[in-house]
Amino acid sequence: MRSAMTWMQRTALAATIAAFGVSGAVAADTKPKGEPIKVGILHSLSGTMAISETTLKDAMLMLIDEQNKKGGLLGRPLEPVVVDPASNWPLFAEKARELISQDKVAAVFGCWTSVSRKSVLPVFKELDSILFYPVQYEGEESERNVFYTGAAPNQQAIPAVDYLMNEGVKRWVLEGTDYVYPRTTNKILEAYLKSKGVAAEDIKVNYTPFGFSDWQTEVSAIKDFGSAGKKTAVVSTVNGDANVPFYKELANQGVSAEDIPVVAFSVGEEELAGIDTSPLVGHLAAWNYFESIDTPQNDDFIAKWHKFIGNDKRVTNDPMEAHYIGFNMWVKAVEKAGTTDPDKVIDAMIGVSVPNLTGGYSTMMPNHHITKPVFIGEIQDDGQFQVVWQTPGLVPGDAWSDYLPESKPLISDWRKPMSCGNFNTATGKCGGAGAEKAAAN
Amino acid sequence: MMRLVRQFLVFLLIALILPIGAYAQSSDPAALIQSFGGKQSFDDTEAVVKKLAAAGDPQVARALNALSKGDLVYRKSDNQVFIASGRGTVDLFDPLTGTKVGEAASRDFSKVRVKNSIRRAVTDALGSLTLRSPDPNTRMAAAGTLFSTATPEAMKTLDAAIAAETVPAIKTKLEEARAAAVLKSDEPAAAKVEAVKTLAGKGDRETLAMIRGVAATSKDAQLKQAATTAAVSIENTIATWTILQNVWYGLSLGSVLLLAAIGLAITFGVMGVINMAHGEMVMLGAYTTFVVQELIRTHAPGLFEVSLAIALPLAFLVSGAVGLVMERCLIRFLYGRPLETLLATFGVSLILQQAVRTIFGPSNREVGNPDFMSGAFDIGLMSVTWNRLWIIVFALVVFVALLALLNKTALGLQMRAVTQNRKMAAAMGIRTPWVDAMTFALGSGIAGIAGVALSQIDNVSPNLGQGYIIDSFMVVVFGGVGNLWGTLVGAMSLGVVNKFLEPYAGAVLGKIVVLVLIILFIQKRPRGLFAQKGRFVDA
Amino acid sequence: MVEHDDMREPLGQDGIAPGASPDDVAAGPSSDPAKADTISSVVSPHPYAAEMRRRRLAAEAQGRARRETLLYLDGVTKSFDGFKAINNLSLVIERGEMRAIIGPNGAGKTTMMDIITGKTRPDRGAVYFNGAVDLTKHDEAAIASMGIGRKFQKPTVFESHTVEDNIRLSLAGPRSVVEALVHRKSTAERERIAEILATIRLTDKRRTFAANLSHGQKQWLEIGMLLAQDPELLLVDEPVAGMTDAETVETARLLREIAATRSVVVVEHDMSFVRELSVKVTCLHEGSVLSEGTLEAVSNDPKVIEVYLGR
Amino acid sequence: MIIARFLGPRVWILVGLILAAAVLVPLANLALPPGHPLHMPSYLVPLFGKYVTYALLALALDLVWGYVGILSLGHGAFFALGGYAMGMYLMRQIGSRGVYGNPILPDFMVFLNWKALPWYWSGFDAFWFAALMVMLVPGLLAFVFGFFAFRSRVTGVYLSIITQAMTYALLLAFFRNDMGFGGNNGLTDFKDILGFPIQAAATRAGLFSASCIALAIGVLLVGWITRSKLGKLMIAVRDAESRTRFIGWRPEDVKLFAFTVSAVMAGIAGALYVPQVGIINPSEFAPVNSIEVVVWAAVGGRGTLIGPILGALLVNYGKTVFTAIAPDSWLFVLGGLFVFVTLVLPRGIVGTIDHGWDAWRARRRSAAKEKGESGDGDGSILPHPAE
Repeated sequence: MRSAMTWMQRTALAATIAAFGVSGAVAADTKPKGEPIKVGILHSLSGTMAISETTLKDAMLMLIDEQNKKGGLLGRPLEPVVVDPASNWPLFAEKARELISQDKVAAVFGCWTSVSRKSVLPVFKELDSILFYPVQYEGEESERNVFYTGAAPNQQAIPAVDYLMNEGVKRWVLEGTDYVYPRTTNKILEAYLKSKGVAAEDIKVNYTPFGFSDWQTEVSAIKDFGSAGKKTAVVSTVNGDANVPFYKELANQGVSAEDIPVVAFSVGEEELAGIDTSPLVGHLAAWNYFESIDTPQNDDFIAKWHKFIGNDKRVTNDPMEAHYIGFNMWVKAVEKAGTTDPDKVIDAMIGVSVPNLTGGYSTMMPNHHITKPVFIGEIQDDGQFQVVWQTPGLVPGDAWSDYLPESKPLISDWRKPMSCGNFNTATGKCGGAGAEKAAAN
Repeated sequence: MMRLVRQFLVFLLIALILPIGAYAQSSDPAALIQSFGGKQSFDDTEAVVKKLAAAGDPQVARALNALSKGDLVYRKSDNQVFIASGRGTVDLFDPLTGTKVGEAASRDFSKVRVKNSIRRAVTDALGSLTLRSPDPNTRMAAAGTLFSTATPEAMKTLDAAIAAETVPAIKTKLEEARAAAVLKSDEPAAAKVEAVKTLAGKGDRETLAMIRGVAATSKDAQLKQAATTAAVSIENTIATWTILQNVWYGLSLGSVLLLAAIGLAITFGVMGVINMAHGEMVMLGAYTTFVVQELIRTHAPGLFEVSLAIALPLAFLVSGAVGLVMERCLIRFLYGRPLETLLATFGVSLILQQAVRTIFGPSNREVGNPDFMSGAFDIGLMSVTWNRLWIIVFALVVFVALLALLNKTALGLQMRAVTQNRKMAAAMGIRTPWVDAMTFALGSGIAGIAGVALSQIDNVSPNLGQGYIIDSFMVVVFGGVGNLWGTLVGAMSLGVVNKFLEPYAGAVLGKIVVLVLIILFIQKRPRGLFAQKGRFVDA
Repeated sequence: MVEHDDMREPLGQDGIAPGASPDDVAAGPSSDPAKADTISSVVSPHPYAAEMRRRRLAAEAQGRARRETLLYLDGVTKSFDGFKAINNLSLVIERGEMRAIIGPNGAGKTTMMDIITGKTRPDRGAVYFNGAVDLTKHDEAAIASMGIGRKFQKPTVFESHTVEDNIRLSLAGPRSVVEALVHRKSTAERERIAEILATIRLTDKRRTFAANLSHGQKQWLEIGMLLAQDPELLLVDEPVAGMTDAETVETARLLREIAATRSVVVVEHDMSFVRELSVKVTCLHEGSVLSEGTLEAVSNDPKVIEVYLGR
Repeated sequence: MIIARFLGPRVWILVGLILAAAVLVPLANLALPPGHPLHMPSYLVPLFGKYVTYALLALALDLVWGYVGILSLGHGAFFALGGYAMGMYLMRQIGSRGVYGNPILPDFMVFLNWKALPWYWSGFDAFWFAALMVMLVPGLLAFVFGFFAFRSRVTGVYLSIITQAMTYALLLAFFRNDMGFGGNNGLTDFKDILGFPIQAAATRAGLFSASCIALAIGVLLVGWITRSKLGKLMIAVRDAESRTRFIGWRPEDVKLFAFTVSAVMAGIAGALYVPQVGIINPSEFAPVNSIEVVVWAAVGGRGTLIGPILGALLVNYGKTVFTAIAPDSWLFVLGGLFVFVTLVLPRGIVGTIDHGWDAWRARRRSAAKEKGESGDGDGSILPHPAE
């Protein structure tokens, strides 16, 4: 009896109704009939992370729009439900709960920072829903309810270091923002470099706070470190906002890519849009996608994006491609399972293979990470990247790094009968959280 | 004596052989340049560069430069190589002679792709090729490059160049490069001691690494001694310059803090309004700069160099106008209730942020540095970047102008009168509401000006202001509310302390220490560094 | 005075040890430091010893003198940013005395009050209460608890509280936070409050919020709050500023009533009010005492006339 | 009962309402079947639980701001410290169920190669110890900070700014991974509390009830304090600090007491908040969060017991709704609300209603009076008391 709703339910549902109204406008011109399938979009539209995440919200709206034009999914229209977690981590959890419990979305595409993902994880596990996480991250995680479409460290950091070693770099500055992604990546890189015979005194690790803007001391320290007569490179895991002042200071202090190249894992087309890149030509970034990559799929994607957003100066970037891959994988898995029921879709996801934008196919692996090519690009003066190197084949994402002692024995396989995100090959047991799930199945 | 003779003989021999060798290897430079054409791997391109360098013809410098800058293109149809400039329709130049050979559509051409290692090869090649260039600056740059790349084989070339060089500064550089080459060679120890002595005068970190290497590996006692002594003296020099460098960085950070805080010193310090939207005033100034540059880019590209000068008054007006509206519509109802002003202005700051996000989008906007704000120059071992220098100068100019405005103009007099005794000022016929509005607009306008400067070193995004608001309050409170000099001294001392802590404690811990110091300092002097004194001051 | 010459008091205690030994109380209030000076300089040949001795004797003499006083200020100096608000001020208030202090603006009246009540520390000089307590060593709360009440120039009462609560908070008693938390109203307290309300003529306003009182009533409430503290000394700063003539008369009566049981220092501009009080008057000028005596004597003092009327 | 006499009927109604919620919400969630019209959906329970802990935080702030006049812009720090203490307990409860299966070390320490648990983590495996720390750590910080600040007579905006500096410094400190609190990611992935699985509906309901009870106790405590003589003294300190000094009180003691009690309350709120939202990380220290708490209290009406609670509930509920229905423009609404409240309702919602009610009563009374007698004595000379 819906007529007898309590005030509480009614007020809580007010949000749904309004969200329905907002998204109804988007879905208005769709042909498919039937009750819409709701897709949650959980990206910050305000606060510090809005700078990166808003684009992803728009990209998702475009993908859903495209899918509806193609006839929707299972003959039903898709309906996006957009919420704003406002760069506030507990709010991410609250909004995730709202999307799943109240809006009954079939899957959620969202999060950017590691902490936002960590914050929503328990919610997705508890309510047994699906999250597609599109950003490169530190690894060391494999959850049944999460699909990681961004790069794991072995799909970004290690190939980048390999490339630089080939270029003759002997001395390394690992410069990062002080949070988990840089910390873990640098731990992995340190172990990797040492395994390749780099001496401890040739590695310098330094961390700065979030949003750091006065880079004079750090850049000058990099210059000093680089003047020891050996070829030096900087591996930057500096986060979002701090990058612009970092690069501006590099340019001003005359650190050129020829002398000390900087390879970044968090700087893409979107971040460079805020900088005059002519002094930065030659600095590097490692990604699984660049806007400049010349393939028909990519051209098509860029054209659609420009049309959708109504501005042909807006760039595309790697996390957008990750959402593109993730969304298409989900669509395919739902079609394969014939339902949006999360449990069935989760099982159907493994092995699904969809074209990526760089001319190949990406496959969802049993550890819920995907296979991707890795590209090293050099910054050009037009704010784009020119690919200077790429991995010969696809690199499968590795949830558990082989270069950290504790995670070395762990593997992840969500197929039955193992169904475990952290199977310990040393003890032969599924450790920790996975145990409960495995027992439940 | 023997050494000299032997050196001479070797020199003679090489002087004879070198040209022959060079000619023996060389093919026609024009043909070599043409081999850049067509799709080829980076390694192929690099090999061509090496060949061109070996050919030793200074004429190829033009083509190499163009290659490094990405201006070297080849025609897709026949792989012929040109230097191109312009977009859309490009002008084509002969890569060897530089004469214009025609125009064409850019889509018919492909860039010769380069990467860092190729650029480096080009730089190295240009180093030896341009050592005899008629342009002193080019020679200077070449000598600089040779210092780090010089091999023992380059010594002869350097000797020749030294002999021919007339400019003393370049000559010194060349001699240093030669000394570096000597240290790498198997010259006798005595020659190396000389080289170490030459290098001791240069005294930078690169030299230090080189000399330390000699000190560590040399078996000759005398050389070891000389190298050790030189290393110590260089270390001392570096230590002194490091201190100076830190002071400079500190002043530079201080000037940024000063710029961010000085508007607040008016609105908060003089008027007592806790303006949480202050950071957003700074942000508006930065966005004004962006809009100005954007208009200039599309309508009058020639004005780019003066874009900041145009943006300054506009930023002042924009932020000032927003401040005026805020004061008239909001703050004037809240005088005497500072904590409620805090809430209301916090609300305004949210609105302004979201407004900017809605209008300009959430991502960073590009604000370019004009040429005079780009690059750096060296004083001794200290590298001074132009943008930081100009920002320090600018911050001081703003400070002095504001001081003059407060102390020398009628408006300043009225402002001080109103803040000291509102009733009395009103009784004297001063229109206090007008003065309030003007004061607030002034403070906001100055924040806008600060935004123009900060757009040169920081992100231009809706979050720009948030990053500065807390620091600004710290500066004003630390310096002493209501005292501009306090703000100046507060900003500069916080900057310097921060920068001295940073190398030891790291950026994060350094900042924490500074905050704790401020807290402790306020316990000691509850009214800040430059407290207003007198018996009328009461809590 | 000479009979005390042989007392070997350590020099370091000079000027500090007020009333250290009870047998000193014998000394009379007539001690004159100047006289001690003359005598001691005759007795002692060595200049340094003489100086020390002179100082010691002077200090002792002062100690004895001060012991009889309620409030004792000697050579007090305080400057703000170079401006001497108080300059070598010396002032003595006897027990049970009521004193009016007059002086033009900037004469240092308020700063003097600040120093007595511990708000401001003097740069130099001695301030003693009850002859024994060095006030410069205590803060406002301690001084208030000792029995010095102060009324501000601008009436300062707790506007969000009722008249009754204003008095209740001021009642003499323990001043600890815990006591206040577990405090329970008692009959004695209620009676005492009623008594004070009667004295300050606010009985029928006891439940009115202080914010709703008239200016004059606030002045009285503030005086009532001082009375509730049961002080030995009341410092009253311009109690009748802004009052009507009738209120002024009433206030004068109130103050005289209070002065019957305790000492009162009134700082005032209003000469008619001072006349109404008819007590000894001290005129301050530029931070020190210009003239002292009856109002008659003071107002006829040529120095005072010059200060007030200008040259 | 002493308390009963002190507290007015309004406080009891408030406490009754809170306790009713503590019983009814879990009942509506657990006892009623999902189809029932009065059923409370599970996802709303932790959401409302979160609001209740915010309400307790706002009440704690109100004790110092509304009653003593200390505007603390750092109360989020006490909240977060309490939360971290609870988070540390919850982390230890994970035991070997972490992803690496390490029985002692939390996951973030394992993959950052920590070899042993830092000393300051010891003891947190026991609930009583964690519960003690929840109160002790914020209380001690507030006591030490307040002791120096109030003794030095740091007041007004200076105090506000240094409390902000305090929380900002803690924010930066907790961001540091070297601190051993999980850096930016903080503490998360909790499994159970006191042996109950943290995600179970019953545990959620229990936590909600616990939050309500804590809030009710908070209301009683604040009610008791503010209606005692000490409470009157607090208001006296707020309105005329120097006057209290000159009648012999030490305002610094009063402030220190209120500040410390308030910090402990904030710590408890934080401790209840963490298991309900499932994460604690340094962003809770962000100065903006502390400012938001001030906003709740201001919107509801400071200096009242109901105001901050109402404010916290309303603003947060509004935030929940608007971030969903107007994700692109809810900041306009929120910002506009702050401006509106300060301009139009400077006393907050409750304060405005109270004020209006008082004014209405006063008008009625004076109207009644005018009918009876010719005038009241305001401003005129009082009759001379008989001698």
